[in-house]
Amino acid sequence: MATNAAPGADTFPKLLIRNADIYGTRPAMRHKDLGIWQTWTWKQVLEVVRAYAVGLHRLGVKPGETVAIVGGNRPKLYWSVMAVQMLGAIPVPVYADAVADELAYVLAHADVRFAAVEDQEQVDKILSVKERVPKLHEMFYDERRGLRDYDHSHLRPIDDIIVDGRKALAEEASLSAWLDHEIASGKGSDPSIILYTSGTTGVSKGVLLTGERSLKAAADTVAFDKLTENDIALAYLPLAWVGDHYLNYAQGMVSGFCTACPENSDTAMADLREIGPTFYFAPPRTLEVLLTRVMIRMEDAGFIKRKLFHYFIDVARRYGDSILNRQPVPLVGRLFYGIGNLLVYGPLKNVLGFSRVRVAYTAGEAVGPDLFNFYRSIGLNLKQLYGQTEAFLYVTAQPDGEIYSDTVGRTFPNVDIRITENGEVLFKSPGMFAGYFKDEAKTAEVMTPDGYVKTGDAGFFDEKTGHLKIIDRAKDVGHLNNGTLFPPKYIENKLKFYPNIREAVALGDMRDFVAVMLNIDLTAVGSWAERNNVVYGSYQDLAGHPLVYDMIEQHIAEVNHSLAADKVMAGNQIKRFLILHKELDADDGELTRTQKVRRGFIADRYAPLIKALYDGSREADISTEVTFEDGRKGVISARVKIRDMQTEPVPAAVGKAA
Amino acid sequence: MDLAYKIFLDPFVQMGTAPDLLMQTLWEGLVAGVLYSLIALGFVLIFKASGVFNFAQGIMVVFAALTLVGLYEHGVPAFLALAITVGVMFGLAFAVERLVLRPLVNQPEIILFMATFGLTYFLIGFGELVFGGEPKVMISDQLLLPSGAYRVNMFGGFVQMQKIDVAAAIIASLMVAALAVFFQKTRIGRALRAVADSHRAALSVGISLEYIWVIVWFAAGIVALATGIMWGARSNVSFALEIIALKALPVLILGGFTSIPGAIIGGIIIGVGEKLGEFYWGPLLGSGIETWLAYVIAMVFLLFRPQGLFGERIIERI
Amino acid sequence: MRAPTDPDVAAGEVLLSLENVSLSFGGVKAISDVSFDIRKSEIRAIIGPNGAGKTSMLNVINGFYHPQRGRITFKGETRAEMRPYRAAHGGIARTFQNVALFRGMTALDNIMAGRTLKMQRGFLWQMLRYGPAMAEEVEHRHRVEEIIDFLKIQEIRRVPVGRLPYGLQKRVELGRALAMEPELLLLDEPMAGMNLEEKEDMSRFILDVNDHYGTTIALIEHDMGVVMDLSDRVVVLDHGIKIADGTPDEVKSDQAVIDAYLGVAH
Amino acid sequence: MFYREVGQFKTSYAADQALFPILQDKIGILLILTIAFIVVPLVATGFVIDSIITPVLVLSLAAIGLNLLIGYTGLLSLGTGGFMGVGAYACYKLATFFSGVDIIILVICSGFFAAAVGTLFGLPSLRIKGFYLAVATLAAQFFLSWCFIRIPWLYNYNVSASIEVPTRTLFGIPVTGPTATPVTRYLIVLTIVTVMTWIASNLIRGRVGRTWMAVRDMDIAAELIGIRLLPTKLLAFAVSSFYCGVAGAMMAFFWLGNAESESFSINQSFLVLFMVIIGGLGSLLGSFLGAALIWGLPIVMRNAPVVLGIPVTAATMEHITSMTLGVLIIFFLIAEPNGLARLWQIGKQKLRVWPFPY
Repeated sequence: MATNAAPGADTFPKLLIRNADIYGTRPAMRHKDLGIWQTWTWKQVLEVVRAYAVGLHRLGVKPGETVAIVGGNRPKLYWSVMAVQMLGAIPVPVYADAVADELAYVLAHADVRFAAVEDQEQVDKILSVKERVPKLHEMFYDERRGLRDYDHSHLRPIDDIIVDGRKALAEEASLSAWLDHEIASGKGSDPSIILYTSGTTGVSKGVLLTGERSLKAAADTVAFDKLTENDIALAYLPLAWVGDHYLNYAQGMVSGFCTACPENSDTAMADLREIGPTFYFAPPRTLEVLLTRVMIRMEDAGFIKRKLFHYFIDVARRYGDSILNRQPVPLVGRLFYGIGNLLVYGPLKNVLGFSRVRVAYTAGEAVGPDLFNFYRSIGLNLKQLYGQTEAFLYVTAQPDGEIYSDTVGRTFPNVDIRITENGEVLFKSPGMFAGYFKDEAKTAEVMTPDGYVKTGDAGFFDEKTGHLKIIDRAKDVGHLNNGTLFPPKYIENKLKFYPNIREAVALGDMRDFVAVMLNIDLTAVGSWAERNNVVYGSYQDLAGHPLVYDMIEQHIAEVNHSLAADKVMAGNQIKRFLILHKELDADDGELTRTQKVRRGFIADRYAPLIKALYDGSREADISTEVTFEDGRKGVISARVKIRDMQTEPVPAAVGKAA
Repeated sequence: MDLAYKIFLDPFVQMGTAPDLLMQTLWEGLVAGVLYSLIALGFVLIFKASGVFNFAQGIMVVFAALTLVGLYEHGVPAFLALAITVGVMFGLAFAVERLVLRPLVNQPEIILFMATFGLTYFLIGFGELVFGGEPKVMISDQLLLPSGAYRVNMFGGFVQMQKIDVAAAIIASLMVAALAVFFQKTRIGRALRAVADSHRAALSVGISLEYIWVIVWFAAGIVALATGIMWGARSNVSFALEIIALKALPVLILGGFTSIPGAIIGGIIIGVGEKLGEFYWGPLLGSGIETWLAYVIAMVFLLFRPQGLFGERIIERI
Repeated sequence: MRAPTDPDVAAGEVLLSLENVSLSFGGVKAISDVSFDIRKSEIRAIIGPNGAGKTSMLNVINGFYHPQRGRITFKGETRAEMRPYRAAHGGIARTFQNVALFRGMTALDNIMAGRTLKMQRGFLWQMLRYGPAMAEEVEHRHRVEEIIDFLKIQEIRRVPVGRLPYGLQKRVELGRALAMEPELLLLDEPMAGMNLEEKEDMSRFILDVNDHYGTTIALIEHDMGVVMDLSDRVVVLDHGIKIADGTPDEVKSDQAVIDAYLGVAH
Repeated sequence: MFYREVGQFKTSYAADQALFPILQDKIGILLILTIAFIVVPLVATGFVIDSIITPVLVLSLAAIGLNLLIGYTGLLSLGTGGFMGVGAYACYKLATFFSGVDIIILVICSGFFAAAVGTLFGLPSLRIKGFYLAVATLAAQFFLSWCFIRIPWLYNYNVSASIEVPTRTLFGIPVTGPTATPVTRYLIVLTIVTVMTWIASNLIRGRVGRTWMAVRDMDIAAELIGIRLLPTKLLAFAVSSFYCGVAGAMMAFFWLGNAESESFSINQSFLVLFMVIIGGLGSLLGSFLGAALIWGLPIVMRNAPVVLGIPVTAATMEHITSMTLGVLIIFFLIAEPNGLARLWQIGKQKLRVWPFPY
């Protein structure tokens, strides 16, 4: 496509200028604000960002300096990224929901002098840890409310900076020229952004990316999915997450499509429905929650409607995917699917806001086949990709028409993948990171001498599809005492595919058998409880309820069955399980910001329970400290029941890792 | 000048010069007033107890009378017919409570008001379907109601009083007395007052609203029957009587929706005022002004005393 | 919204003052001979036990009740009594103890209704809802949306207020009052019947209003904690008589006040 | 189910506040209008137009008028018939005096007379509310119908004591009187009703409507946000009566062709009131639905036996009709006190969230 081969545009600022030329009057950004979709064209964005950049310059932002960006998906924060890059400085996005600790760590580690933040909440948070961030000199904020009485000696509204910049540009012509020169002199090899990974283990690392590589990577995917300036995406995932920066920011810049920001997190769903994106990304968890909601709401529907729904969903299961993949489908199938599309799928996609979605991706976790197939069957072109912050997202992805729920797709164009004998996946990609910020040691650790990056994931290429399959984190793959290969995540995922099970932690490495600790899904189980008039006061009550245990027991029995079917996995059947008394929570460090389980941490946090699981006791006491959203801490303690499971006979042969 | 004379002087001159005519007019006004009062009474009973503005009251009057006469025409002895009619009115009260009030409980007033419209239409259709639409003659004699007239000499002339009217006046006052007793003395009566004050209060002292409503509507039915007989005896029984229901509305405004004495006095004021107006001022405007005079009286009155004769002043609080 | 006026500059200047106001209903004295003033940009609390005549006080200020004796001076204009709509014209807005929203209308329309006084376009334009009328409608919608954003009630914009939970209704009502861009905002127990969290939110909003728009606020509140945190000055009524007037701390330590509150549960 | 709202986002308040913000609704209304303006005249017989469609349109307009008063401003009025009458007679007199002036203009003008009278009788609304006000408006009703009978001047001293509509032409085509075809009269009525409905919707969505509804929902609060009650209520009376007046005039000129005082009696008031209540308070759509139902039902009733070949005397049929009407009114009130409009709303909402139940 014409748009990817951006001649000379090897940095984001240059690209922005190009876009203002080519797509001048097309919408670059929309934001649901004050009840309507405020819109900015590429020209307008360029103008604002230039003014902003000049304003920042006058405040003393220098090339090579780092500027923190803290907040949700708001135009002004995206512009902050652009403006900072325009000055050759480095934006450092930070998760808006990061607790003060994490925030302090990142700001300090990235030694930022400036921070552009969303609102009073963030300002307060940063001020609360000010002494831990000595270098921090000045903050800019988007939302004025409540900040009026604050000491403004080192605090100012972003608007004012932009206005100031405009004035300056208007007054001295030289400035404009100077800015142009600044932009032109920017090199593709310069760092364009630092993204802090929410490390699955330990503290987060700052992944340093360069403009040229980022754009190359983005160009490839834009071509791969044929994204154009006519596409539109809703930016609702954390600004600081590589996904948002890549999918919305980078791809938007390259393809010139429009990025829309929701009014606020509560209205995101409604906004999605209004704006009707054509490109959509959702982590499996989101899709899961959505599907659960759909099913629950349908439970309340009238008898006939419910029957109708389930009948046609069934029809879709049979034909939908093949139709989407343009495979031959019996005429009657097409006919029924057509009716279903009129009566169910179409309306359903409409209420979910998917009607116009052309390309949808999910990644970050394994997706349940049911979940995945559901969305595909109703005609949502959902695909999987496998990626990493270090790769600037993409490593593999599924091309249209080659979709399998259990693979993460083909090696991506211009990417090179190698798999070590112990199953770890290595890659070399155009978007590859330049290194960890201020952390050569770590960088060296993950790089092979010949310049490949270790993903830390174990996987293998599937013979018949040629797609990559990821089974687990390489270091997490362990063995039972009887030598059976034990990939915990694989088992956990099988469990989590049940709507009632929200989170699962499988144990078994260097132990005699597999045992699991579970979180039930409050929404799903809650409504189940209502329907079966099970009374409960809190998550804890519900989790401890015998009937709930029974229900979960059935699920696990099924899992065991499916495990038993697979030769390699048969040894991993679950022998004991318990339901945790509290939900695993990122604020307690049990999950990462991207909602991944922190194994090590959980292992010692719940040591008593784990011990009980293996010493055969029927129940165990546990008390855990929890952090509330406002940062206060408290302690929850409970007595957790443990159940034994029947397992099915294990086939004789015990295999080894693929 | 001339007109002013016609309006402001002439009528009073006439009154002075022919006091007997004046008395006659007053008497007729009084009798008409009594009948208005009776209908208004029906309204008040129901409005007090169930907060329903019962538009059907007028029709109930006709319906009752029609049933009575109709039954008689089908060969039922007069007093048996009367008894049966009473039964019918009870049935009606019961049905209304079951089929209209209960399903509509807690609906806004306007809705209940509308429902009584529905009731009106139904009763008209039903009555005519069963007993035929043509006007009927009230069976006054069979019910041993007096006929003929007294001639009372006074002011050198005489005033003619139909005996039936006298009877009407007497029966009306008896009925009011009876109701008064009913309200003051009987348990149900007290219950009714409780309900009128506050439904919740009524419930809290263990009175079933449904029960109360049936009673009230029945009572209103009886009042309607009596009214029907009286009115029927004066003119005759047909749905033309419907109009008198509307006559009762200004009475209510004067008297206030919830005051029984108000209904009586209001009725008489309207009745008398109307007749005087018609007789002395009517000719000026061309006759028939009694169709609206009552309302104008009421409306003017409202402007000065929005809460009616006996209603108490409402202080709005926020 | 109106350009924020700096409280410190404006402080001291009297916005509204009541002199020897007395009010009674058919012999029952609600307020007797009460005088106090409200200064520009301050938050003024009126407190007192139940039946102290607090609400009646507000009703007098915005002209819903007419005092038998006494004078009311608002923005230098002295008069024996206010008239509701004149008070509104003069820039006095008001919320009610038990929410008085237009239940049949959406949150948006309720707040838009608050702009009525600011809307000028005549009936004919209204009929066509075109040109100037539409322009005006849009302009005011924009103002209203700012308030909606300010009060964080975006999700309920289109919900008929009758269906909203109490806490939100109170917010919408505040929004409607703000839409009038009042100089003096009367809040009658803005936090009655709210849970702790809602109370915190509401206090925040009240402070923000005072701070963001520089609006002068007079509020009645039962929750002493709230009053002490929010208000600059407090006047205490008991049985329609003023028993104390001063800063929260002065009032707190005032014997008369303590006595008045003895036995009154809060 | 047929709603596909994804991607229908608004980038301006104007668009957001449009009459039909949803595309599918726009299409729907356009469809209805094309049918009304093009299909109906082509296919419908003169009888159907004259005995069903035109009456329903005229009565709908009256219902809208009354709805503005009751549904939007919360003022109960039983004087509708009277105000319609004022319109009719005013139009008749105007037509006699200004025989040269275009009849449609006269019809509209007659609305102003009705408005004036309505405003006059609206004056008590400042002091009195609810049923008291209703009764006050009854005064208007009776006084007016009395005038229609007692003041021969109003009907030009015709022996018939009724309005006898003269023949008037528009662009050479007879639009009133015996020679005017049903279709011509229908099209004129349709046009007027469409325009006036549009205007009504503009009013109620704007400042005026909000002040009305504010007064309806809580007059005290309304007063304290600076709404002056009397002018607001009187405006409501004026506009309402204007609509009723025009409806009355159209009734006489484009529908009945001749009208006596009976056409504007108290019963007419009640009929329109039913239409408003059954249709739905505070809904323009409801006014149409209500009119269609209340007017259509008896016709259906009357013709049913004929169609089914059941021998019933006209009189009996009348009685049965009246009974059923009564029963149906009660039934509808019980089934959906908020009227047909609400039913429609619920249905639409269901379609919008389909397949979800809410």
